[in-house]
Amino acid sequence: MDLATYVLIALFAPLAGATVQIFLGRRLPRHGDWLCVGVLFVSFVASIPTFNAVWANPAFKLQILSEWLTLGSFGIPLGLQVDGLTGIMLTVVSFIAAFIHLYSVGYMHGDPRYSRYFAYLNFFTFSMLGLVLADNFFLIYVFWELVGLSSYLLIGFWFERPAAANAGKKAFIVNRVGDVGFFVGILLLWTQLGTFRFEEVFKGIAAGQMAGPLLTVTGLCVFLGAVGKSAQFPLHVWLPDAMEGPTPVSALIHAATMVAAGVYMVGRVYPVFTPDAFVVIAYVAGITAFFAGTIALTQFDIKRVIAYSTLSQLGYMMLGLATGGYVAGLFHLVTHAFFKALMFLAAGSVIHALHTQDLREMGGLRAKMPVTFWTMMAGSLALAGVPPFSGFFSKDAIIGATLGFVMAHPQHLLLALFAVGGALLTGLYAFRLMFLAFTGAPRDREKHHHAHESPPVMTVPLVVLAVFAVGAGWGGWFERLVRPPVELPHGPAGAHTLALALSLLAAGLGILLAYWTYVVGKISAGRVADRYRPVYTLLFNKYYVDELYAAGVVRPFLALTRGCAAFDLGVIDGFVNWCGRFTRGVSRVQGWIDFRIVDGAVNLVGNAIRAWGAVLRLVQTGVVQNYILVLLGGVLVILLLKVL
Amino acid sequence: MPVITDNIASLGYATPELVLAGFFLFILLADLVFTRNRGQMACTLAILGLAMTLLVTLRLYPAGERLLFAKMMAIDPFALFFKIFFVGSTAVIVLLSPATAYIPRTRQGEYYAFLLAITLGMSLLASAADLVMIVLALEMVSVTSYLLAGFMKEQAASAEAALKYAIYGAVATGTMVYGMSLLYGITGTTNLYEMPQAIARGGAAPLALFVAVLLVLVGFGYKIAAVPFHMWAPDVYEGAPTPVTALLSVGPKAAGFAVLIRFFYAALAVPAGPGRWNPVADIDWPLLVAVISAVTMTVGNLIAINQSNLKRLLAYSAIAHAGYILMGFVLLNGQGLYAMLFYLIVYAFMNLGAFLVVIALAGPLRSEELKDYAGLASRTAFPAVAMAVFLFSLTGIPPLAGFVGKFYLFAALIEAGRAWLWLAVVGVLNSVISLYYYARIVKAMFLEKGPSGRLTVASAHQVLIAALLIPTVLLGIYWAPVARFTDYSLRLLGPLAR
Amino acid sequence: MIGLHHYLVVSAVLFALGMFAIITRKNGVAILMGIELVLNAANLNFVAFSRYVWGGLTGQVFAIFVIMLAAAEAAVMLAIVIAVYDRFQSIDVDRVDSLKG
Amino acid sequence: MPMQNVLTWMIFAPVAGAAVVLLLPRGRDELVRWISLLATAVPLALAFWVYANFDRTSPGLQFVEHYAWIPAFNIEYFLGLDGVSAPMFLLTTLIAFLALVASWGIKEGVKGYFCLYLLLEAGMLGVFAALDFFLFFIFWEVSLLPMYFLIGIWGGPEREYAAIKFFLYTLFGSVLILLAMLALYFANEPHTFDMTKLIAANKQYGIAFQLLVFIALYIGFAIKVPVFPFHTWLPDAHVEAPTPISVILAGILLKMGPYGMLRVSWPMLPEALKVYAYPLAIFALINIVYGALVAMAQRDFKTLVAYSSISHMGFVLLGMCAIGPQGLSQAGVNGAILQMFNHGTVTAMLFLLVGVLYDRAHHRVIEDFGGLGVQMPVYAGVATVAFFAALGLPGLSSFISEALVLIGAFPAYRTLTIIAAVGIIITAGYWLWTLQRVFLGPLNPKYATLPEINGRELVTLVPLGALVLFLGVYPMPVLDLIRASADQLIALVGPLP
Repeated sequence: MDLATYVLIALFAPLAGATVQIFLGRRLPRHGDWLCVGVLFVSFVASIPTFNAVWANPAFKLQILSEWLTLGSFGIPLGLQVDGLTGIMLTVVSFIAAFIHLYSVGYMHGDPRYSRYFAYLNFFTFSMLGLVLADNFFLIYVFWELVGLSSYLLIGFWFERPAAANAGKKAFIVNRVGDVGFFVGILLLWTQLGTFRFEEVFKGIAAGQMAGPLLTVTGLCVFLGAVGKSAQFPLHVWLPDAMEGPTPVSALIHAATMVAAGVYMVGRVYPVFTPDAFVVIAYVAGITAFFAGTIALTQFDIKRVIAYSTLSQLGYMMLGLATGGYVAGLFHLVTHAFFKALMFLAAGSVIHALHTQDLREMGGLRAKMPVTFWTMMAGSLALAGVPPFSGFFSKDAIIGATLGFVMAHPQHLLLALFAVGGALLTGLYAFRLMFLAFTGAPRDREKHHHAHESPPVMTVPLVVLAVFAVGAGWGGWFERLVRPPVELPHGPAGAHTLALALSLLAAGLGILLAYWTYVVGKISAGRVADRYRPVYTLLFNKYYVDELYAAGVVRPFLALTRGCAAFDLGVIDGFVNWCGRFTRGVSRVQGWIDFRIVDGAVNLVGNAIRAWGAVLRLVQTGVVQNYILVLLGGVLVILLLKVL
Repeated sequence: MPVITDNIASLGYATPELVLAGFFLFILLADLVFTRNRGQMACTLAILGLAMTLLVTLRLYPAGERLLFAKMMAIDPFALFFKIFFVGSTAVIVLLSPATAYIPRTRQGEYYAFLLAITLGMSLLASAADLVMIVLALEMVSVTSYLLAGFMKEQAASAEAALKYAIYGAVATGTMVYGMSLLYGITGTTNLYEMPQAIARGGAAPLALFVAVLLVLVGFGYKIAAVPFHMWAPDVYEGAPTPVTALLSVGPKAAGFAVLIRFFYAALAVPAGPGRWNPVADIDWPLLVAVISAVTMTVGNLIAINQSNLKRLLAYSAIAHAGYILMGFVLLNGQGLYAMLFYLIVYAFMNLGAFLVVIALAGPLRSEELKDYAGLASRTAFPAVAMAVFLFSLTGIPPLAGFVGKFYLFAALIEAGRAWLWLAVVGVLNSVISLYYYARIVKAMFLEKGPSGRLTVASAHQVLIAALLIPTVLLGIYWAPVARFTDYSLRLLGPLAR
Repeated sequence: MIGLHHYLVVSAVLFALGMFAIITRKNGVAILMGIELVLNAANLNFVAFSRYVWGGLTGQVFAIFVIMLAAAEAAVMLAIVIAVYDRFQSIDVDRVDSLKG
Repeated sequence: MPMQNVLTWMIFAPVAGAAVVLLLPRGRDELVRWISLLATAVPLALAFWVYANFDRTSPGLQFVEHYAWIPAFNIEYFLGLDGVSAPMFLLTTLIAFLALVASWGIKEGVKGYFCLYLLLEAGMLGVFAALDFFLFFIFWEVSLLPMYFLIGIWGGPEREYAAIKFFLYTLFGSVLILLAMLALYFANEPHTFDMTKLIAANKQYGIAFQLLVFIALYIGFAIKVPVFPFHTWLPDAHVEAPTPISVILAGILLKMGPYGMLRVSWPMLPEALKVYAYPLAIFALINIVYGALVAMAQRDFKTLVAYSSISHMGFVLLGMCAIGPQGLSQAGVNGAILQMFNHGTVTAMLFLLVGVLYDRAHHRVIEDFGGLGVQMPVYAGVATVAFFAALGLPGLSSFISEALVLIGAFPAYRTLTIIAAVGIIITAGYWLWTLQRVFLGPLNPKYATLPEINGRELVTLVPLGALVLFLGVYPMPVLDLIRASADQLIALVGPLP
């Protein structure tokens, strides 16, 4: 089998699984979970040859081209491509997804829609793999939307809960907002360059066929798509709500599929963005990185804390990409995928054991769930960026890129503050979570008493992922495979050393603060919160962004729709109804005609016409002499008209 | 056009009138002589008479175009067209009458005799080529109509209808005769075919001529029930026995159109090339008639909307249709005339059909009110379906005959160019308005719930309804033969190549 | 010298009077008389035109036909008036107005 | 069966069925249903043959039948298919068949219903096949009358009002078309109703003439689409009509409007189109956004679907206006025709779904449902497919047509297209909201006993769903039919200034 076949197997195995599962799942033994997990491992295995090929030759490029539809000179291509970046993503996504599937076997055990769940999960993976492999804008958009659909289905998987149903809907619609931007961006590119294919678009831009403000706007449109999918400020609101989905789904969304799509896409179409566009992106990313971190400090839902940490890390990735750290940003995407999947699965393990997500009801779980504790600890260290865990390498590179960028453009100093401040916050909230959940005395004895370590089907994935969370940063393999598609400016020489120092310092400080507060108790979290009550409230309520949307967008919009409906009924439909009523009113004064809508078939024009007819009836008095008068009058009128 | 001055020779070309007159007298006499089954016999005789009339009319076709009786009458395909038309519509009335209860048993002989008499009058009117002949024929139609309208003299409504009809008709006729006297004064002739030259020669004051023409128009307008000469129609239609109403809404109306066309196109227009005319002496009578047409259809339709009595509703609908037909009249070309004649044919089928349903249901339903038609479709399906078809045809919805008729009218207007576009627009808007009241009847029959209990319609009526229904549908799908016949019938003044 | 114009004026006055009678009189028979006036106005015109302008017999013949016709019409109308009287106990035309609208 | 007259067979098979049904004695309801099913199955079967034998490379007319009809007026019996009409013609046979299956539940006046239904099918098929303008108009109107009765007799509580409103509105449109048709007829020498000749002569009409005739035609067709502000008949008609008739109405009848524009207005009056293109695009945009906004505020499930139709039809119009110089018109026009087809399938599904629910719960108030996903999982699954197709999800049919329309329209109307794209968000909003209110959340205990969708209902839905899925993944089987003729149409109209 040649490589293309492997790629196609890797892509379509999950789709096949999903298709079989949706129709036959309930009739299969064990409701088909083995099938779905199996196809994912097939997919993963099939992706290994690709990885090998890329590994052997980093400049490797494979294209599978076809036409989806052709209409004369217009056509939409259907193409897949494999290069270093896709090679990594393909492997990583299928790998992580495979273990999340495996983990789900334990986690979702006994759910009434167990088979449906696996179908969705398969489909989600398929969508993401397709997105990774797409070689043109149109196709990437298609899979982009399919990813959105899968997330909708899975976030709202427990749709009996209104919160879950709402969260699914919210995710889809917020993403749609971004998608429209993406689509408009694609349209602009198509209009200017006449092609959807990445390669040709890049060539065109390199040749200067599209440049200046138009390209900047186009780039920002495209980026808007990533803002939605990768939950950047201000379209980040769906991601925390998405925690309503089953925890493995959260892991999948946060680690390998959904949110990664945006970052991946920005990396994929990197040449589309102008330096001006990157400045905007950098600020959006910086804001996201920092503020999401602040919110994470105040949350008590274990999954929400991790969710906000994801937001923050996504900000880092974007920040890296935007400030010239192309490799750094994407590298963080990969390392983050490992440790975030790990953290979610570990959190899921905790939730599975305690049946609560509230940190305030946890504590002292370290002894009861050692595997979970140690693996999660590995994840947290990676998240905080402590060497030699994987997160350290990627995050350090991002901060380095940012500092380099800031040194070259000192007016953007704020970005550096965001980056370093965010690193400090990361350490703080990551270990706040760890300490609250696993150390100290159990705050809910009842729950603690029933807690136990999860079954192997759940812990094995934890361990596997932990290995990668620890080691994925070693060896510089990523730099070897991924090369920037454009020439990037090199930051000042000192930036990297400075970044190393600053990031280590920030992470250490953050962890230390957490230790003092939650283990030693030197700082009372409650007291701090009281002292800065307004700030705390602001953070606790996530800067009121949701409320702002509700008041500023959703409610006015619903009012608009109601207004339109009323307009439709009242004005357009009622236009001649009004004429009718008017005429009817006149007639009623004369007290002559019963305008009751005798037959119910009153119609717009009808009323008016009826009314006029009724008036004309009055002339028909029944007295023949009047008729003759009309006759003579008619003759006279005609005569007068003739003479005049 | 060849003229036959010799009266005896002329008689050979007036055979339809002779046959009708003969049977008219025969029925009266037979009614006096025989005592048993007089009604049945009179009906049979009337049918026989009409059949013979039809036969002799058809035999006149080879005669081509001639003027008879010293230019008093014209015999041409145009006249023959109308004679066939009148025979046909009267035949429908004769056939439907026996199964109804309108006509008192003892007076059926008179009734059928009068039906033949009115047919005779209409036939003469279609042939009339001289003002004297027009007046006489018109009066024959009118006086017979008065009598038929008041035939159920025991009923107040019928008597009232007759009185109003008579007074209104007499006034209209009087006005017309006065107008004719002026016309005679201006032209010095009473013959239609001599008038154009006389007018051209005379150099009469245009206003005087206009007044004369206008007064004559009163008489014709009354016959076709065009606004503002229409006001007798609703009352008479409502009060008269329904079979008579049916006849009045078709026969005399068509006769009015026949004389209107012949009068204006022979006397007040001069040919300007094949199938085209110009008005003589610059009297702008096309515009006058166009305005009358627009007002007629609009007023008819608007008032019809509020009617609750079916006969009255159909009366107003008939007024509106006169307006439609007049649209073809104003164009001064063969297309317009062609459309008028074609429309008259389909109008006869659908309007007689609609009245026939009303008549057929008047017996079992004991009502001619719209409200009593509620839920009719479930009580007796066939008449209801047929009624719906007739009404939709009257609206002008394809693939029914009424659409083709309207299509020809609008086509003629559009072809004439932008000058008459406004009239076409008025026409189509009126079609839409008319749907409103026609659909009301359909709605009552099909969509509303009414009393239960099946109704039985006389089988004679069922057959007759079917006989009218088939052409109403068929002519909407394939009308080429009728189109050819109509085309041929346009020869009223020498060959009128379209 | 009495000329055409005199006849025409008289005829026009007759016509107007006839119409006036038709419109104002309530009695059906009186209306009938008004109609006779209108017809006779026309007759006068025919005869006058024939005599003063065109010669020949056409006008006179027309007038004779109209007279005959007026007689027939009068006969029928009187019959109808009687029938109406039977039903309405009146020959006032403005009371015969059950059909309207 | 001689195949050179295949179109006639297809159009008149339902008429024959109607005649047979009419002649059956009273009380044989089951027989009536089966005969009607047969009468709609014949065109469907022949449709497969037509589809297989359609020459995809030829832009010209195929399966042509050309006979004199009324020679005096140059009226001909002229049928034929090309890429513009073929998709709708074939879809009509399918939808008519499925809606007939959905009509099985009609219990009252069975004979009349099926008779009218078959006539309606004949009328619709005729509209899409007729190439003589007169014949086209006849069929156009033939499809009107049965609709009036089908809504008026078998409809909901306000049926009489809805029926007459529908009738008056569309008749008003028809008479304008009639006038325009006559104007075109007389503008040619020799006078002709032959559409191919009318199109070939499109250069000879004066601009004033074109502008006037175009408006008359546009209003006539726009009422059928319906285009804002002529749309108010649609919600009433849809809500009151029985389910299968709503399906026909939305699936086929609405498409007659844009089809008429593509068949008549566009190629015959290209100069006028160039003048009006921008305003028309604005109307299309209003349809998209306004329809979506009003749909969002609806409480009645069926009204919501009805307004969504208005919104989706806006895309058809927008694509049709995208006839432009940029070479993208191919995307726009193909997209518009494809959207006609796709909306036909999707909206048919939606109305069938509403009908399924209405048959069980006897109301359609969206808020009153909830949690039906638990109670009726299969139904919910099918509904989800339909909803996502309606909101333009990739992989389902509507996406590709709407995307083509947007791609095609973008170069010509940049701002409008962006706003239209924003409309897609609203569309997603109301569909997901409806999905949530009906299927998600806790199960309303009132409906804990609703039976799952049954086999007959699935028979009507599954073929459509399969089509939606298949064309979403691979639209070429339909685009193949369209594209040659679309190219020709674009060439005929020529570039916009």
